Amino acid sequence: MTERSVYLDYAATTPADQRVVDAMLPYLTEHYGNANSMYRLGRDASRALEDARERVARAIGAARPDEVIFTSCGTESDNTAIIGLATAAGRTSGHIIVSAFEHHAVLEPAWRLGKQGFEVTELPPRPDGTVHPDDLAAALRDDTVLVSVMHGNNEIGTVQPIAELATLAHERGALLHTDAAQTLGKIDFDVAALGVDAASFSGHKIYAPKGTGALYLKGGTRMTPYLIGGGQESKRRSGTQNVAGAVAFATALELMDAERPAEGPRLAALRDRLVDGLLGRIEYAQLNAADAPVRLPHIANFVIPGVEGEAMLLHLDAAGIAVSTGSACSSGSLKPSHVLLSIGCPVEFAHGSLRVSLGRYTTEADVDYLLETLVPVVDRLRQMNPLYEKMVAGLAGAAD
Amino acid sequence: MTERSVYLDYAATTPADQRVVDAMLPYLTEHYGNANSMYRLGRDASRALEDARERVARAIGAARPDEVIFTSCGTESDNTAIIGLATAAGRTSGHIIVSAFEHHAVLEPAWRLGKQGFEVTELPPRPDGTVHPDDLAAALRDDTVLVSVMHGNNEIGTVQPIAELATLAHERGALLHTDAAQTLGKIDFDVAALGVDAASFSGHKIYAPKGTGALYLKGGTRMTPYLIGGGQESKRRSGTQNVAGAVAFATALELMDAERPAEGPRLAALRDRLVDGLLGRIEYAQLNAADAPVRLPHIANFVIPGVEGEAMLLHLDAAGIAVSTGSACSSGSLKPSHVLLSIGCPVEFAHGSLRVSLGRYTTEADVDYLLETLVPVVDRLRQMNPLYEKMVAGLAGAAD
Amino acid sequence: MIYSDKVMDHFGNPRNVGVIADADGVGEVGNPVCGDVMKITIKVDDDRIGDIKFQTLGCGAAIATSSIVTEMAKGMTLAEAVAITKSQVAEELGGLPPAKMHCSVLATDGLKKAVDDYLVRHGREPIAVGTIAHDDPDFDPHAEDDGEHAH
Amino acid sequence: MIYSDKVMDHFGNPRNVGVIADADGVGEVGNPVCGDVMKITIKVDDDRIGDIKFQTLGCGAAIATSSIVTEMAKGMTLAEAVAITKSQVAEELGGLPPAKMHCSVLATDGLKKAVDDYLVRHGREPIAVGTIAHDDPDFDPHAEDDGEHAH
Ligand SMILES: Cc1ncc(COP(=O)(O)O)c(C=O)c1O
Ligand SMILES: Cc1ncc(COP(=O)(O)O)c(C=O)c1O
Repeated sequence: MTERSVYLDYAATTPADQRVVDAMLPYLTEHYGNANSMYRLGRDASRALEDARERVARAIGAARPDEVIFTSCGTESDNTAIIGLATAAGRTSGHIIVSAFEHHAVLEPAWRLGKQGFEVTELPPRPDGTVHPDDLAAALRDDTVLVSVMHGNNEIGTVQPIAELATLAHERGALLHTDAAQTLGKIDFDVAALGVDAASFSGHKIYAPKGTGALYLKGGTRMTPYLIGGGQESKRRSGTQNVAGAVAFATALELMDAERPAEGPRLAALRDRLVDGLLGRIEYAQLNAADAPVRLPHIANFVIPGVEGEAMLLHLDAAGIAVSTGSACSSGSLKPSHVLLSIGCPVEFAHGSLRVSLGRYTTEADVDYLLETLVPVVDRLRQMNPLYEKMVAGLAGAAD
Repeated sequence: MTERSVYLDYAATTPADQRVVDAMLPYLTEHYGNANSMYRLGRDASRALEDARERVARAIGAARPDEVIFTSCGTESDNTAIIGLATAAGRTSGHIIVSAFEHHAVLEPAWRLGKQGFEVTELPPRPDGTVHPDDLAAALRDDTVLVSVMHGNNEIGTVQPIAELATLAHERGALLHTDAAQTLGKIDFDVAALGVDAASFSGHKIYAPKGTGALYLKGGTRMTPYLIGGGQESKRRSGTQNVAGAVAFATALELMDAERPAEGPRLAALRDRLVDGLLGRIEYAQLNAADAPVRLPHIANFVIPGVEGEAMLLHLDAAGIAVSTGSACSSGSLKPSHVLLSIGCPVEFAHGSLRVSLGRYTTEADVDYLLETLVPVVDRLRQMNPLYEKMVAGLAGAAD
Repeated sequence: MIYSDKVMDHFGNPRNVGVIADADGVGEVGNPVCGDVMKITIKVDDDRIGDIKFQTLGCGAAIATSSIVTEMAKGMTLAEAVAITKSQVAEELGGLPPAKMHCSVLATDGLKKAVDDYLVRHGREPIAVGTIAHDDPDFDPHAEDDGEHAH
Repeated sequence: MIYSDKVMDHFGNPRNVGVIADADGVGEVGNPVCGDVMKITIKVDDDRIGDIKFQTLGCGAAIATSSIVTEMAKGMTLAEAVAITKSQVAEELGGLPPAKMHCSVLATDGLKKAVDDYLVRHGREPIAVGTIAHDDPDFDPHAEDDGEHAH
C-alpha cells in the first residue's frame, strides 16, 4: 500500500549493524579455525575469542574475562543461569524467586524446576512496573537459593533496582541473576555496581546477529552447565565456539557504549515526543507503568482502550509501520500479556496494548508518521467495536 | 617458519563457503525481522526461515518441514535429543543405550541422565570401529527407551549400520537417535532410509558458520524441549530464530549435496593416496579401524607408535599443516581418546594418533606436502623417545 | 504466523460493517476479557437473510471471519445460515493459521444468535440453540492456541 | 591452549637432547601409558652437574620443560639441582597453560632420579627420595587436567 517503511520494534530485534558485520566476516571464511585446536588457525581463533571475551568483560565491568560465557541467545543464557544456578553442586530442591513479569526464557525454566522439587515464588511487581525491594525482602526465605529479576522489562521498559535487590538476596544467602537482554548497551550496565551473580545478554537486541548471546557468571559461582559435551568455555558451555558471533557481540556492545552518551538522550527525547503525541491525540490512551521511577529510553507501552492489539498492528503494518502488541511477540496468540496483567492492567485493556520501541535508525519523522497513521486506525477500529460506546461511558464514569 | 598453509582438519571445522555467506548476509542487515512478528519484516523473516526448513527437510528426506528444528550447534541438538527424548512425557527413569564412542555431546547428557534415575549402557563398538547390530540386540531391554548411535564417527570415520540398528531398537519399542554431525552432506543421508527418530546436525562441519545446527525429529515423536521460553520452533526450541543461520545451513547443505557426486570420489581418492603414502613411508604406522565395512571419504586416523600426538601436531603446525591428534580436539589434555580406546587401541598408541580430515579445498599437493613433512617429524620425535628402541623390539617380537 | 491474502482483504476492507438500526435479529457473542466481541444485526425477508451487518472487536482473523460470514449468509435461508460451520468459514478465507481457527467460531456463533433472536422475537422455536459454542460456560476460545510468547 | 614463545623455542629447538654414553647417573620417569616418559643422563664433576642430556616422549610442554631443566641444572650442585621446583621450571619458560602444569613435574622428577642414581652408585645417601612425585603409586600426572573433549 505504501513504500514507506518504519521500524519501531527494536525491542523485538535489531538489524545487525554493518560495522558489526564487517568485524565478524573475516572469522567466517578466513580465520575460521576451531578455537580449541592447537595449530595456528586454532590459536588465531582462540585469540579472537579471548579478545572478544575481554572486551565484553571490560564493557560490563566484570572482574575477569572468564566471567563471560558466550552462548547462542538470551534464552540459552537465561535457561543456563536459572537451571544451572538452582541445581549447582547437585542441588535438587530449594526456594527460587522470580519476578512475575520475567521473560518466558526465565519463567519456563523456573516452572520446570517447580515441577522437579524446587519451590517457586512469582513475585509481582508494583503497579509502577517495578519490583519493590520490600516485596523481595518479604519473599526471601532461609532456603531461597536464587532470585531472578530482570533488569529492564522488555514490554514496558521499566528498570528494576537490581543493586538493592542483589543486596537483599545476598543478605539471605541467595544468588541474584538478572536478565539484562533489554538493558545491555542501552543504559549503564555494570555487574560490579549492580552486584549481581549472573546476568543474561542477547546479541540481536544490540545490533549483533541473531544466534549470539552471553552470560556473565561471577568468578567462584558454582553452576551446573546446561549445554554439555566437549567442555568448551571452560566447561561451562559446550559446543564449538561461534568465534565470529563472539566478535560480533563484543563489537556491537562497544558501539552501543561508545554511542550511548549521544544516543540515550536522543532516544529518550524521541520517546517523550511519542508519548506526548500519542496521549494528546488518542482519547483514553494511557502509558503503561507511567509512574515507574526509572525507564528505558527506547520503549513505550500504551493501552488504547476499545481497540484490539493485533488489528491495530495489522493496519499499521499496511502503512509500513512495524510495532508490537500485547505479549509483544505472542503475535500468534490472543492471550493477554502476563507483563501487563502483572502490573494490574485490566485484561480487556491488555488486549489493546501497543509497544513502540525505538533504535539507532529511528527519526523524528518516523515517530510523527506513526502518530499520524495511528489516529485514523484507532478511530476506525473503535467504530467497529460493538461495545465502544458502553466502554466510553464506563471510562467517563470511572473518571468522575 | 613457512608461508605454506595446509588445512587438514575439516572434521574439526570448516570455513564458511563464500556462497553460503552471500546467501545469509541479507538476513543480517536487511531482512532482519523477528520471524515471530506479524508485520511485513517479520513475515519475510518467517518465510525465509520456513523456506530454509523446507530445503533442509527435502535434503534429508524428512516427511514434513516441521520435522526440522533449527538449533545453535551440534551439541545443542545432541543434548536436546538425548535429554528431551529420554524425559519425554515426564519420564524420569528407564534404560538408555549409547555407543561408547559417541561424541561427548551425547555421552555427557547420557551420563547426566544416569545420575538422575536412568540406567545407561555404553555399548562398545567392535575393533573394526563399528557398532554391531548383534551387540545392540543383546543390549536392548524391555525398558530401553532410547538408543543413540552416531552415524559417522568423528575421529576414525567409520559409518554405523544405522538402518539395522533402528529396526532393532524399534522392535523393542525404543527410539533411535543418531548424531550425524560428521555424515550430513558427506555421504547419503536420508532419515526415511535410515529409519531414525531423531538426528543431530552441525552447520560448521558443512561450510556453514559456527553457531548453526539442526535437529531432525520424526513427526509425532514426543520430546521435552531443552531450550525453553518464547516457544519458537513450534515450542520445540525457544530463542529468537537465527534466520540468517538457518538460510546458511540450508544453503550449505544443498551445496554439499549438489557437489557430492564429484566431491565424494575425489576425497576418497585423496584419502587413499594419504593412507597408502603414510603407511608406506612411516614404519609401524597403522590405520585405525582399517577393517571397517564403511568409512567416510574424508577422514583417516592413524597410530604412529613411538610418537606423542601433540608434539607431532606442533611440528606439523610449524610447517603450516593443521591436523588433529588423540581425542581430536582434546588438545589441552593428555587423556587418550575414548574413541580409540573403545576400539581396542592400546593406550600407549592412542597417545600417538593422527587424524587427517580432508575437505573442499584439499588438493593432492596438500596431501603430498603432509607426507613429506611428516616423515622427518616422526623420525626426529622417535629419536627423542627414550623407549623407542625397546618399543620397536616389542613390535618386531609381536609381529613374529 | 501469516494470514492468507483473502483474510487480509476482508480485514482491510471488511464488508457489511455497521449496525442495522431497525434490525429483526441481533446476536452478540464474546466479551472484551477474551479479547473478542462480535455483534451481528440482520433483516429477515421471507425466512431469508435480507440485510446483515456486523461490528467486531478482535484480531485480524476475528474481523475477517466476521466479514466473510456476513457475505456468506446474505440471501441464505435461516436454516442455511445457522448451518454454516467454522471450517466452511475458514475455507472460504483460504485457510486460517492454526492458532486462529477458534476465531471462526465467533462469527458463526454471532450469526446463530442473531437468527435465534429473530425466531424467538417472532414466537418461534430457536434452531441454533445447543450448537452455540459460546453458550457453553466452559468454552475457552483460546484452548487451541498454540502461540509463542514475548520477545 | 597457547604456549609461550619460550616454550615453543625449547620445543622446536630442544637443548641437550641425547644420551650420555658413560653417564654417572640416569633418571627415567613416566611411562608410555600416561603419554610421557623422560630419561636424563648426567655427568657429575665435584658434586656439580657437568654434562646433562635428555630424551623425552611427550607433549610440547613435556619436551620444553625437559629441555629447560637441563639448561637450568647444568653447572648446579647436586643439592641445587634437586631443589628445582616445577613452578621454577614453568616460570623459566614464561608460564605454562594450566592444563600443562603437571608436565614440569616430569622434568624435575627425572633430574632428581638421575641425581639420586649417581649418589646411590657412589654409596651415598640419596637426597631427592621422598620428593619425587612419580614415586607415589597414586600419582596421577593428569589430575589437574582441565582440557576439553573431542570435536
Ligand atoms: C528480556 C528478554 N529476555 C530474553 C529474551 C530472549 O532472547 P533471545 O531471543 O536472544 O533468546 C528476550 C528477547 O527475546 C528478552 O527481551
Ligand atoms: C560427531 C559430532 N557430534 C557433535 C559435535 C558437536 O558439534 P558442535 O561443535 O556444532 O556443537 C561434533 C563436532 O564438534 C561432532 O563431530
